[in-house]
Amino acid sequence: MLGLDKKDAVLLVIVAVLTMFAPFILNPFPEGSAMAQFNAGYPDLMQRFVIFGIFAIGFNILFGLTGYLSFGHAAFLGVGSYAAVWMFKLLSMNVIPAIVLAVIMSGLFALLIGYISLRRSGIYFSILTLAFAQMMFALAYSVLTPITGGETGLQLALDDPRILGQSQTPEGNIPVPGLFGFEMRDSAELVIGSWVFTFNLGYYFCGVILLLAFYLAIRIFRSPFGMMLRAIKSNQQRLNYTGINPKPYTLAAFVISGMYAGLAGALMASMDPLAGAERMFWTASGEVVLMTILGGVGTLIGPVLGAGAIKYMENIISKINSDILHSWFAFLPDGLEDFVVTIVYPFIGKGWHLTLGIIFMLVVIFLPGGLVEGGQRISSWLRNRRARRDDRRSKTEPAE
Amino acid sequence: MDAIILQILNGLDKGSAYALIALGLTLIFGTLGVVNFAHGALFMIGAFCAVTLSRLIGLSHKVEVEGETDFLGNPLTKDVPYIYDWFGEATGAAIVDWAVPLAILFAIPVMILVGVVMERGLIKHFYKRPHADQILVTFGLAIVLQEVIKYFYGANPIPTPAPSAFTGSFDFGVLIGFDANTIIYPYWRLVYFAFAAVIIGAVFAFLQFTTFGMVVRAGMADRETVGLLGINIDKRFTIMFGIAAAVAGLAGVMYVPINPPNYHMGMDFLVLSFVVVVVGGMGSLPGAVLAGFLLGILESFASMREVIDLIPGINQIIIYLVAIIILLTRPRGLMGRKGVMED
Amino acid sequence: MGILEVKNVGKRFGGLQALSEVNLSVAENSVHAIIGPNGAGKSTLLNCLVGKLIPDTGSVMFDGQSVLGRSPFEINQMGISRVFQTPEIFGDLTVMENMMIPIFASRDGSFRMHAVESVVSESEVVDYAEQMLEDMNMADKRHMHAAAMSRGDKRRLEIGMCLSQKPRLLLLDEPTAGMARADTNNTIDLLKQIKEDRDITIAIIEHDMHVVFSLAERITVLAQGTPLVEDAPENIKGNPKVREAYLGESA
Amino acid sequence: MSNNDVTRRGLLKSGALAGAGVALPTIFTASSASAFTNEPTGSTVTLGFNVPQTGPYADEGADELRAYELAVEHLNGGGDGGMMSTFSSKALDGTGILGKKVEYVTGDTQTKSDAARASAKSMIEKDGAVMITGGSSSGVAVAVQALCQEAGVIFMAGLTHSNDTTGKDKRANGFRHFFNSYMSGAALAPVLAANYGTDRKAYHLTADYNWGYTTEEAIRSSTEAMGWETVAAVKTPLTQTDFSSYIAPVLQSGADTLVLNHYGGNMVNSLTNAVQFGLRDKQVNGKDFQIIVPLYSRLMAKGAGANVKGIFGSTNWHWSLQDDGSKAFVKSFGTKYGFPPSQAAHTCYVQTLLYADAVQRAGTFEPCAVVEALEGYEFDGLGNGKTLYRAEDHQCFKDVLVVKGKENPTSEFDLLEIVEVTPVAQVTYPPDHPQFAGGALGTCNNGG
Repeated sequence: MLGLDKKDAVLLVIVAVLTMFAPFILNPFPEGSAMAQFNAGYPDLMQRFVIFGIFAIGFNILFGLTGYLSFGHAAFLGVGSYAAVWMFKLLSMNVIPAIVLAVIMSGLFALLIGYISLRRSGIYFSILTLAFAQMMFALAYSVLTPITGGETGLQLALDDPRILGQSQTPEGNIPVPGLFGFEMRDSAELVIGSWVFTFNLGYYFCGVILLLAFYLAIRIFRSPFGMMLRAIKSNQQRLNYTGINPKPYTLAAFVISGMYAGLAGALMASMDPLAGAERMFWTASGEVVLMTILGGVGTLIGPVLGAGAIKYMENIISKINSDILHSWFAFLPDGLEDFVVTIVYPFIGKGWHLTLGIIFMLVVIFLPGGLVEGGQRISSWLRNRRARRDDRRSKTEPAE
Repeated sequence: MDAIILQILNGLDKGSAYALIALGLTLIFGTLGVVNFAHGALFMIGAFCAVTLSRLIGLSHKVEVEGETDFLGNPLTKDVPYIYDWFGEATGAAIVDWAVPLAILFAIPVMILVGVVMERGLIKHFYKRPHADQILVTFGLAIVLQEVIKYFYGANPIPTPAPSAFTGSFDFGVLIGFDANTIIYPYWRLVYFAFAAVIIGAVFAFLQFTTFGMVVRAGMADRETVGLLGINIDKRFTIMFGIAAAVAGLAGVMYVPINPPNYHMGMDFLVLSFVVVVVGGMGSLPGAVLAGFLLGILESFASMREVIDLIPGINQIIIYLVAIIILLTRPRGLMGRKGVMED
Repeated sequence: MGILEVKNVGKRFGGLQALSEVNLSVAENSVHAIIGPNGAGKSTLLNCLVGKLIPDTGSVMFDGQSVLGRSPFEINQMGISRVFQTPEIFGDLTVMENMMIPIFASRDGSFRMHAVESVVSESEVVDYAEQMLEDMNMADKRHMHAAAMSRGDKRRLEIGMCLSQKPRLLLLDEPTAGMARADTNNTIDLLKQIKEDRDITIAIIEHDMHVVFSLAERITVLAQGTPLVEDAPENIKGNPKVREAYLGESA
Repeated sequence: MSNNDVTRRGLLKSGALAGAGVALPTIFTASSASAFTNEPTGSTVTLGFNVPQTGPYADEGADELRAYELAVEHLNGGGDGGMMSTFSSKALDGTGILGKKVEYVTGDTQTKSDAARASAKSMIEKDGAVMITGGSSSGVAVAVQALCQEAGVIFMAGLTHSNDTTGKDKRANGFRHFFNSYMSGAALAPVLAANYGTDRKAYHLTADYNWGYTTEEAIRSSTEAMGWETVAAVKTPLTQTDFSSYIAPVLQSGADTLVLNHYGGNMVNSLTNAVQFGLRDKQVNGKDFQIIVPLYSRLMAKGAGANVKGIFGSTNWHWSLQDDGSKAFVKSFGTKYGFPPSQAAHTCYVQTLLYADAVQRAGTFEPCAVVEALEGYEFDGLGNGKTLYRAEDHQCFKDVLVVKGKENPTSEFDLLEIVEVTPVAQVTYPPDHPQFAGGALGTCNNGG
């Protein structure tokens, strides 16, 4: 299917199903129930899942295939966001030109930074990319304020020209990003009993782009180009003596992954038209590294899972406060309730960083291949168990 | 001229903090081959050793003050440290005043213990794992450590002053023939510089002149060979980790009066200290120290008003700009060895 | 005029004159061995031929073109393949993928952005790689990770990868170093077979005299960075200069 | 699809009614269910408290959250009612807002505009919050304010001091009770002139981002207007931790006053460093060297410790104020938590009450009606004396406090003493003042 072998086609279909049915899958608990706190099926978070999924997929093309660890990849996300918001300010609120310009701009930045940084390898490459990103952050936050909006971020205003669109809506508000008349924030809802499912246009737009990005990533992974990238990670010396010039390959991978980041940045701006400099801070670059490793470096689906896991914690765990905890454990006797809440409290709400840190450590210690390895282990364990059961059965049968 | 001398002084002082942290990072990387993202957290824990000790010394009981009330109208209470009761107010106050220097004695065993536990309990299992795994697990550990500190001490900085004998500043300018007040420098920062010099000297002397140090240096050069000689290099490396933790911790203890410590001070230093280590050259101790001072001085120069007016924003990016230029002209940093961390 | 012409090559590392006035001519379709004691400069010379080092003086011509200043991948594209002392293969990739990369390299050049078509759809490359694996007797291992193979198999794969490019000159750097006798003999047989089957020039750097005398048609003896003699194998055996170089002053 | 925002909670209620017991899916669009975003249709109303819970301002965020919890308790008729009894408007009666019990959700801004917007969006989209409030920096306030405008909910800013929040980045759906850079300058200048004279040479260190710029501009123009000279203004990076290289050249410049346009960790460190350098013991131009911190907060003063003693600054509110409102608030906050509230806590508490009151007076949660009720609204009894929510820019105009670090604090909370309560007239400016130029309020947005 689509030039993919069966395994990859199945993977793509799984991702497509997960993406398209996410509003159901992420909202398993009925509204108003205590567990509704864990529902993640609201537009903003679903959008974030797929946008950071795209970001991580792109990062994985560089890091997972070539082994070059860029520690400044968030810079391209920032460039993409700024480019997109500028398009919204100057041209129109249609997301297509914004996305196109963002991808081109981030590609250009990636070309320049990659060309310089790829002169070194290993940790020296990492530090070079980190240095570029930190410089971009620092300048965007301060002296470049006229272009970037600085601390408050680049925002739309009522007096922006928007030459192909309108500066203001008839009601006197700033128009919102859209796609040929459809607004990104348009939503429809489905109510079944006490479940509410939200279908948001922006989310589905991002979801379709995620599928395209994922499909392209599969093609790259399975292409001769992808094979060369893996060969770079495996043995650059041999590749050199095999008549292959690794430089343009790594640079191409760097630019592609930079463009993925720019795409993600443009989508962020399209869902929420604001671009802030913090997007480029080193912790943001570190976050995508963590997503990729958490999910599984070099695997296709891993980075998407990692992105989802981290964003889920950031947005769901951080919102649990002591009140909610008390309501969960209200069924316990008073003393015990307080005790349980006291134990759990440091790990939720403002303690979500602590939980994140612990999970990183546990995953790296016990699942070096990330969540994907965890999944593989579980499935092989299940297979073994079934095999053993079948085994037992076949052994016992003759006795009967 | 005086402005330049002043900034060199500043740079040496900033640089001594960078150098101390980078030195510990390099010790760990050079001996164990581990990229330790939790090193900043060790610096932070050192600082909180000082906070903890000053709180322990200052442990108080409440005494009501006659005739005054607090903001809710209840009788006003005053904290009186137990130490006043035991040693009298004068001696007690002196001990409280000297809490930070005293914390050095407290921090050394604590930090060595923290370091050894960390190495035996966690890092040991990561010697053969890829650097990316090491980075992630130590980064996770750094987050956990700082969140634990935050849980107990809050997010706000905690003022922990130097002994009052060291308040104020020393007028260098007068000493070398400038006008008064042109080149002044705080006493405690001079103490910090001297302290850093002593620690750096001690580490180098230790590695240079003791048999222990010789074995460790040999191990840094070629771990397998030393292993073949039948020397228990692992145990020595554990001790080395403890020492590196102690160096970071002491850097933290003494830093406390310069800037009030908070739980994220380690992360603030983390990226910078990695830049320092890499600019110096991965695995090179002299390189780390040299790069620390070099970047400290350059950062100070870049913060001069005249320089900022000339190139706006240069103070924001100088460290990274220098790092890029050095890495492009000297592929392995200032003093790096070939083949280290290049794969 | 040989296919490889080395003229007056000299290379200095600080105070050490590693090579001086090296002249060497490798005739087309011959097997030429370069031997010499440890530290004679064999590896330095080899590195000068493949672009890893640039000599301070002299010239290196391959098929009438200078290789100096070119990168290893460019020199490979000119038709020189190198086999390393310890097998250099792509350990994380499968055997099949290992075999396909050099084939892609000779078909598409040093860089091509073929990022969308799938590897498996490149049937000519796939078929050829299959064929090469058959030839190298390792078709059954095609899905194995290369790193998981035995050293002998890795060596065989590496040679196969080089041959798949149909190089005009195959450089072998002590291909049997550290091998057991049986593996060594297998390698000798393999190389003999290759020589029989193809039009190929082989230059081999070797320590093991058994290998050298089994294969070489011409031998250059290198000592202290400079060629001592160049002659046919039967003449080298009895040469006193060679004896002296190998056994040192004590002889 | 309809052109509408998601309105979860409102929809749920009506949906649950319509679909009770019905297994068949029913598709609703928001417009058919509610007139504006997240219209509360049940017996409760949800407010969103978006404060920094991680990062350097976490302690300030924690204090804001305490104030919000207290406000909710009072609105629902719990506790001693706090400022509800001193508030000039008597619309609130302790039965929630418009009879609906007040519930709240909390989120973490991380002091990053992205994270803050994500958190606010989840409150709007998932939890059905009808009003968002909180924050501890202007970057976050401006970002979340713009989001609320777009989504059609009310934003009641927390601690945000930059002129831009109600200047070039003002929004119709956003309201600020906190004072701003201009007011700090206007309030401080006369006090500085009275204490330090009108012939001073000032050296500014300014945090290199928007808030720093507006604060520097405000302090410069108001001090220069009374005769001070600005010798130099140097921008310092946000991420700077050691300010020695910025402090050291100050004396050489011939300046006799150092103005630290820094907040949070920057301010704690720069002040500590400046005192370390012994600047305050020096004499320049025959005058004692002085340091000024335009924006003070108790939490920062705590971080800088003894270094704040005797240093002038301004603040929005302080717990030692003796008016009835302040006393009532300090009493109920202190009784509940054991220590006095910070200015951040105060402004957040007041904002919540003001919102609730406006809804009560408007008789609806509809944002445009609430905006109308707040615009030009005059009130008293909330701690800062008579206060006006100006219609033109949604900024509160009230008295500003000039404070000084206390020489002999009696507790760890007693760090500042009030030097002067600058009357509101002195800090009022026209809406088109150049420091607030650019941007437009726009029109209120009801969303749905």
